[in-house]
Amino acid sequence: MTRLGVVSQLLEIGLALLLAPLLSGWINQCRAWLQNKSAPGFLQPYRLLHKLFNKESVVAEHASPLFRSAPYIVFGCMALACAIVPTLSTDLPLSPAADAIALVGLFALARVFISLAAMDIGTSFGTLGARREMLIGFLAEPALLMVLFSASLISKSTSLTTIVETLAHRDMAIYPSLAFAGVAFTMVSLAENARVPVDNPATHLELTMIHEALILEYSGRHLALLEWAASLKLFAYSCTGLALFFPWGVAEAEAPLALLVAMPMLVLKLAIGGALLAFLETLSAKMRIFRVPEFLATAFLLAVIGLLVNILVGA
Amino acid sequence: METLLFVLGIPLFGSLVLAFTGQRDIAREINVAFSLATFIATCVLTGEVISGGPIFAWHREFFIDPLNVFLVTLTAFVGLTTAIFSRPYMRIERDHGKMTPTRLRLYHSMYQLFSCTMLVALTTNNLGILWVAMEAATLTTVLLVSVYRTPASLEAAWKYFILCGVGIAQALFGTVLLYMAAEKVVGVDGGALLWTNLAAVKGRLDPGIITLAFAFLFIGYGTKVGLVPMHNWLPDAHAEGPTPVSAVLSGLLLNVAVYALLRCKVLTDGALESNLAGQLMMGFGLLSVVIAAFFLSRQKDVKRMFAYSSIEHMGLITFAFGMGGPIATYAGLLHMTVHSLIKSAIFFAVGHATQKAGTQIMSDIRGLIKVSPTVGWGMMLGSLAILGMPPFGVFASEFLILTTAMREQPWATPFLLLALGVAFAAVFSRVQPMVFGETTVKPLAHPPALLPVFIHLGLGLMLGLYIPPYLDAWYRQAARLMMGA
Amino acid sequence: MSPLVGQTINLLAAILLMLSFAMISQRRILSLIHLFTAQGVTLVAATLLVGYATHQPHLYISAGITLALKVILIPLLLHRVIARLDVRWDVETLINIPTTMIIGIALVIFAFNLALPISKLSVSIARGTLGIALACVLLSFMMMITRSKAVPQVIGFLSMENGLFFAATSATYGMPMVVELGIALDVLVGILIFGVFMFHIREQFDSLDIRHLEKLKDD
Amino acid sequence: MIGAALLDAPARWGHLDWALAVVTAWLLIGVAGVFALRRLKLVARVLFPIGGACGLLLFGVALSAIGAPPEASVLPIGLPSLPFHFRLDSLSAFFLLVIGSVSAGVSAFAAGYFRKGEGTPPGLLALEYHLFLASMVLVVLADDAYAFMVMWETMALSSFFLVTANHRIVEIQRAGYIYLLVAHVGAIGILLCFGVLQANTGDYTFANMRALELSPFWASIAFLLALFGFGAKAGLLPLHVWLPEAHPAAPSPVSALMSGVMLKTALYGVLRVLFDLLHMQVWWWGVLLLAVGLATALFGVVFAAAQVDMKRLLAYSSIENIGLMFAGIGLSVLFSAYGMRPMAALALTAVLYHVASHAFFKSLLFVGTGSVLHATGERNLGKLGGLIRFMPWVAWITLLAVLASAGLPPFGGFVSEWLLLQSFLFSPGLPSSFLNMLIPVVAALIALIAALAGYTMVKFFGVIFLGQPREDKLAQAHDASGWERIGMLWLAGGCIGLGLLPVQFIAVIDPVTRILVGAGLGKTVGDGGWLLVPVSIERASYGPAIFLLGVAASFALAFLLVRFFYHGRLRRSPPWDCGYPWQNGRMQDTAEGFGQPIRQIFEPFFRMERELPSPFDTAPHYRVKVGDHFWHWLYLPVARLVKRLADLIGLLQQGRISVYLLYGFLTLVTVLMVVKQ
Repeated sequence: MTRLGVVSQLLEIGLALLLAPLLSGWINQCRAWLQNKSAPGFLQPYRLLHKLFNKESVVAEHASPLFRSAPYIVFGCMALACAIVPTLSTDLPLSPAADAIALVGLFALARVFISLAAMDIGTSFGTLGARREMLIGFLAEPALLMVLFSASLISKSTSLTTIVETLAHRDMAIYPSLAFAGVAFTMVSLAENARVPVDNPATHLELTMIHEALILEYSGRHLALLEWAASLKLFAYSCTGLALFFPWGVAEAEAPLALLVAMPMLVLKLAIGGALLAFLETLSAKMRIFRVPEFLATAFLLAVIGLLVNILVGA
Repeated sequence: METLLFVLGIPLFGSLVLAFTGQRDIAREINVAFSLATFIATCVLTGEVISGGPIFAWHREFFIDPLNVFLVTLTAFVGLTTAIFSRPYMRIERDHGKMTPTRLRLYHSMYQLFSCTMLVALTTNNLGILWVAMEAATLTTVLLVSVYRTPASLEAAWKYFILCGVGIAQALFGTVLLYMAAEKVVGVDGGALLWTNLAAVKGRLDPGIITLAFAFLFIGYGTKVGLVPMHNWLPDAHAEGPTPVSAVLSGLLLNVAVYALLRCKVLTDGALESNLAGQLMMGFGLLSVVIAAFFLSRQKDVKRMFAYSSIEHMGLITFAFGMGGPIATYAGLLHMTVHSLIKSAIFFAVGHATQKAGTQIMSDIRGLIKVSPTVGWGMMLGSLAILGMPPFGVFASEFLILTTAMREQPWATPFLLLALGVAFAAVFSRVQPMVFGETTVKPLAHPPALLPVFIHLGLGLMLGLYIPPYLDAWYRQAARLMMGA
Repeated sequence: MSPLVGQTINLLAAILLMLSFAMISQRRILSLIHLFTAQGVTLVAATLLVGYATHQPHLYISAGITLALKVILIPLLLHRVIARLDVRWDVETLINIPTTMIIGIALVIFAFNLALPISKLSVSIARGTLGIALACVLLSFMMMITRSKAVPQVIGFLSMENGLFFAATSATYGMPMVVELGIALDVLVGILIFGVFMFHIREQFDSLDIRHLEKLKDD
Repeated sequence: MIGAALLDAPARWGHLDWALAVVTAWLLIGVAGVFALRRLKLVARVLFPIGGACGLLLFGVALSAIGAPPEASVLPIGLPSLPFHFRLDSLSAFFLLVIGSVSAGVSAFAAGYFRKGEGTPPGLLALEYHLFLASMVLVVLADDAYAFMVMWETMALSSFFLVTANHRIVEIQRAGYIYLLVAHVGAIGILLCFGVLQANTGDYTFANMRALELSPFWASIAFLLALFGFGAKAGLLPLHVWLPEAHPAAPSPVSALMSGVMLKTALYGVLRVLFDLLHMQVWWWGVLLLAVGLATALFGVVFAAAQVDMKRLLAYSSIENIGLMFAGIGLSVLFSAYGMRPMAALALTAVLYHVASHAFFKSLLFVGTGSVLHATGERNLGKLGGLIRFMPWVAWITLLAVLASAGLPPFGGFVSEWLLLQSFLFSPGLPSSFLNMLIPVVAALIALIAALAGYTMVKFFGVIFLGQPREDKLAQAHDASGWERIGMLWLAGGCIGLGLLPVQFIAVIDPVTRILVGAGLGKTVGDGGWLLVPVSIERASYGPAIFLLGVAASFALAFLLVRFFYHGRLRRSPPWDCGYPWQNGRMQDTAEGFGQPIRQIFEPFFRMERELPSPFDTAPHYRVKVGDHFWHWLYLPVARLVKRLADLIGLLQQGRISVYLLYGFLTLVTVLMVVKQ
């Protein structure tokens, strides 16, 4: 663990915490543009967080400590996730602590806690949301895992840094497996981050909402942490996607200057990714909740096919 | 020789005494006393054999060798415990008015006579006398089975009489043929029916005659063993007679029949180079196991059910002896011992259970463990033991039989697996509700005699975990004897 | 000794076989008992003849036993029983007579070719008759199967005993004395018990038709 | 003199002697229980804690024995030519470790659990309970077929009596009956397996079986018999039916032991036979194990998700975990069949790790349900809820088990899944391309199963402990008693320890994999210090401690910073719920509702009977009954077949004496004809 490593680690996590709300802001911005609406501006998420932190948080009488600690746990998980995904550099001291599988586990941990917290109040919407969230989860997790596997089969490793390094250093070959994996990953991340067509972050229509139903009872700082965590999750997913499919420009060990290159690269890639996401969301419409399993099953199958293709053609 | 005289004489004398005093209250104690005396005599006899080796008596007409000595002891022992059990049992029967003084007299006297005939059958060296004793045993038990004089008991006794009589007649024909074969070798007045002489010359007996003879002997004594399809007398006789009689029928008579079969098998194996006897025994044994298992699954009467389980176990024993080989034979002998102990214990428990419930229909007997835990546990443990649950001895023998069969006769193992599974399902599904659950049975006037039950179960348990060296030595010698060494 | 003796024995054996057939075909209980007695007489004669021809004194004794049991005592008993229970009527068989006869003939052939190879090995002068003895046993077995009344069944059982006795005589000059006595005792006790049972059955089912004895079944 | 000898005897005792001493102690406790038949206080407060202490002792012994060379001893009981042989090698030691540690916790819990009026008198329960423990230990120690079988069946029998402790209830009787029947049939299978293994030598010691070389045919027969026999005990498809019946029927500590420990003895048997006695592997064995294991796991988890009875739910989840373990064994067999020992060791390590962690979290879950059952008298999830407020101890401790069983980092369950998935990722490299194609599908299935387990566990915990009480009486629910808490804390400690110290634990179980497949992770695993490194740091690594640290640190930082920059003000109010005013407990999602998506997606798995309300119902109600296809497609038809056969055979005995005579006659003629040739 080099000093540079520590630096890049801190840099990365700090960057994530800062940029994450900006990313969601940017996506909303783009979507607004695409839909000919007037946009609230990039910084809207920061304002929102600030407002929420200032407000006092109102908690149901019979809420258990679980309810109150959940936001912090979820936030912690997401922060850690951002810390272990190599976005700027592959020389991360924390990264060996959790490989691809552990990353999925991390997301699962967050999901379980938020769902439990939602059930804790015992309102009809909370439990409804928890059920839907877990439903999405148990289909999305394996798909995500399969995506990561096809990458790790190429790089003969599940450690994210190794994956990124190998993928970054490969010559420009066509990886059919990665194509499948890419599509699957996109679908999964749409579902996981509560985006259209699976969920609509911009609505509170009871019958369709998933993520919003989970955090319905939260307010004040708890809600702020959860929102922040959500954007962190989006950020982590995008970074993972970039790391898997467009790993160029990520700095390696003993290359201090590369960091300086890596940051703008990252911002650029995120901007493009965000725009694309907004584009997708604009094109597609939200689907019925009962169709979601089919959507995710498709993603799952694509990922598995990618894995098979990988083993079949060795790429 | 004197000891042997006592062994055979005491029960004979006992039957005479009880023929006159059998209706008195004291008769139950007299019965026990005579059985006890017989048992003591057999113990002494056993001691002599252990110390002094095989004994011959009365112009070699009678003899004790390792094969029959432990059966003699077992017979006397179970005879004793059954006598103890029948004390309160018969008392209650009399109170219920099922036993009149005359019947009690008949019962007690025949009980002693029956044990006498079995001891004769076991100790005789003369195959002719063996046949006579077997027939006599049949006659006495016919009277015992019919002692209630109910239509059902009469019918059972009649069937028992006719079927076993005819069967035994075949055995006599076989004996004649055996005699004929032996006479050529041994000579007319050379005691050509003495088993020892035959065993000495068995290699020179004519295979043709012996084959035929064994066929008849097998059918004859096989009927008495209760091998399918000659078994039909057995469930009726067990179900309709008094429970002590069912106990001795299952526990002793069947063993004696198996013993007769074994004696003949030894000669046959010696005379033929083919394994004809073994194959016949394996075939019929397996058939009995399977058929009996399926019969078990459709019983309603508790004593009938355990009668079928006796058929099943006799089949298993026959199969084991048919396989031959040191381990299987050893296992067969062990199984004979344990089966007669456990099965009689079960019948003791069943006897009290039926007396409490006032019926033999299993669906009317519930929750024994509530009314009298001892009867309940006795029945539960006994059934589990007879179903081959360790650490009871039945499991030990089944372990040896099955593991041997797996490599010696693999074709048979699927049938055994099926049969044992079906039998377990059948018996346990009926025993569990009888023992557990809410109760329907009422307490009795007289305390039941459960000492025999738990003595037997204890012995069965012991044989599963520890076989005393001398018993082990007997088994080994007997096995060696049976493999013609 | 003269071949005459051997031939006579064979003749007696043939008569025995004929009697068995007659029993199978016989409908009336009374004549069944007569036939059974005749069988006994033939048996006695055969035993005496063999005994005389081979100078085996103990065969005389067994002949005496047979005479006492099978010719005098048992027939008397049977007569008294049927008199007391008055069951002189005809016996309907379960299978009709001609069929029975045909099966019987098949049995005889079967018995003969079973016995032929081994009877050569016998030392007895009556060796040829072993097959006939076996045939008698099987025939009486069949008779027991085909009769539906108690008394004929008992008679069938007893004639089976006759067959066995004859087998013993013809194959091996009879069993040792002890055994003979034992068997005789068994037969005696047996027939007594039969007698007792008849009355019990009669009083329980007021008929000797063993088709009443079909309650105990596995339903 | 003798006293002195006795005194310093323990000093010279080996591990095996100590283990046997513990067994003896348990048996003595049981006997004592018989004498204190109805004195609940004595039994509960004295006997059970002592039994727990013995469990701890066993734990210690096993811990030190696991690395030690094998010890053997012969007891003077058993068959004359075959006295009981006992042997303590690393494999046995590992399972002793599990038995000892779990039983310690469960016994402590049981001390507070058993109350009056549970059918069987407490003293008898104590006897059966400790007999059960002792027989499990001896199963693991047995070194000859006879001792093994005797102990195996004793285990089944004692657990049967424990299951039917409350035999007044007919369902419990039925459950016990099915359990014992399946156990017995399985035992006969194992018996026959040993029959094959001893190969007519008449020598039933495992030593002899090890020495023998079987032909592939007989080896395969033995393998199939073992799979059948042990599968029946483990609850593999389609022999699983007894499990969801027996576990709810039993008193909770007993279910905890059965699920946490007894099922593992079946696993022990498979390992013993496959890797020790039959020292040969054939690749299709591995495939078969994989297939059966995964089918079982998927079936189990899907059914678990659909259950509404909390103990049935846990029982099905046990089926799932057993399935995963068998899949792992299959993979290990596959690897070692192709001589890839390190990979085999990796898969096997995953299995053993899962054995340990499942033992802890599943028994913890079961005792947790026990406390709930005692506090509320309800097993039906539909009548529970909100208990976290009335029984916080139970709730929070159970939460740990729930997270572990959901396979979430940084808990024990995750480590084993992680290792398993790692071994799958290494599988490309198998010579057969068909197998290589198979592996990713299998990996995907395992991922799916793990995720579904998470779903199930959220349902379990959320419906029981969270939300509002669905019944009024729940407000009177009392928390766990002292002894119960001690037991639960011990088990929870196990879950956490296994989660945070994988490196150390794998180093401990390294000898086991060495004796089984001749390789272990021991050397590489410690490379990364606190990092778990199965092969090399580049390939994969996992550091639960750091992981936890990371989460905890950001948790704390967030907490503090929010307090520092802003405020910690909090206001309590009624729940908002989109402004819907009339909230009550009945409006929450029910267990059925939570299972609904699963029932919908995996419809063909279930045999569902629905009762939908018609519009005209005055009191409309909805009922759904989830049935098991195997019951209707396999067991009932077999039962019917047996019945039909029995009826046919019954015709043989129709009472006519002439017909009986005819049987004899025909038999005679046939036999004569046969012998004539």
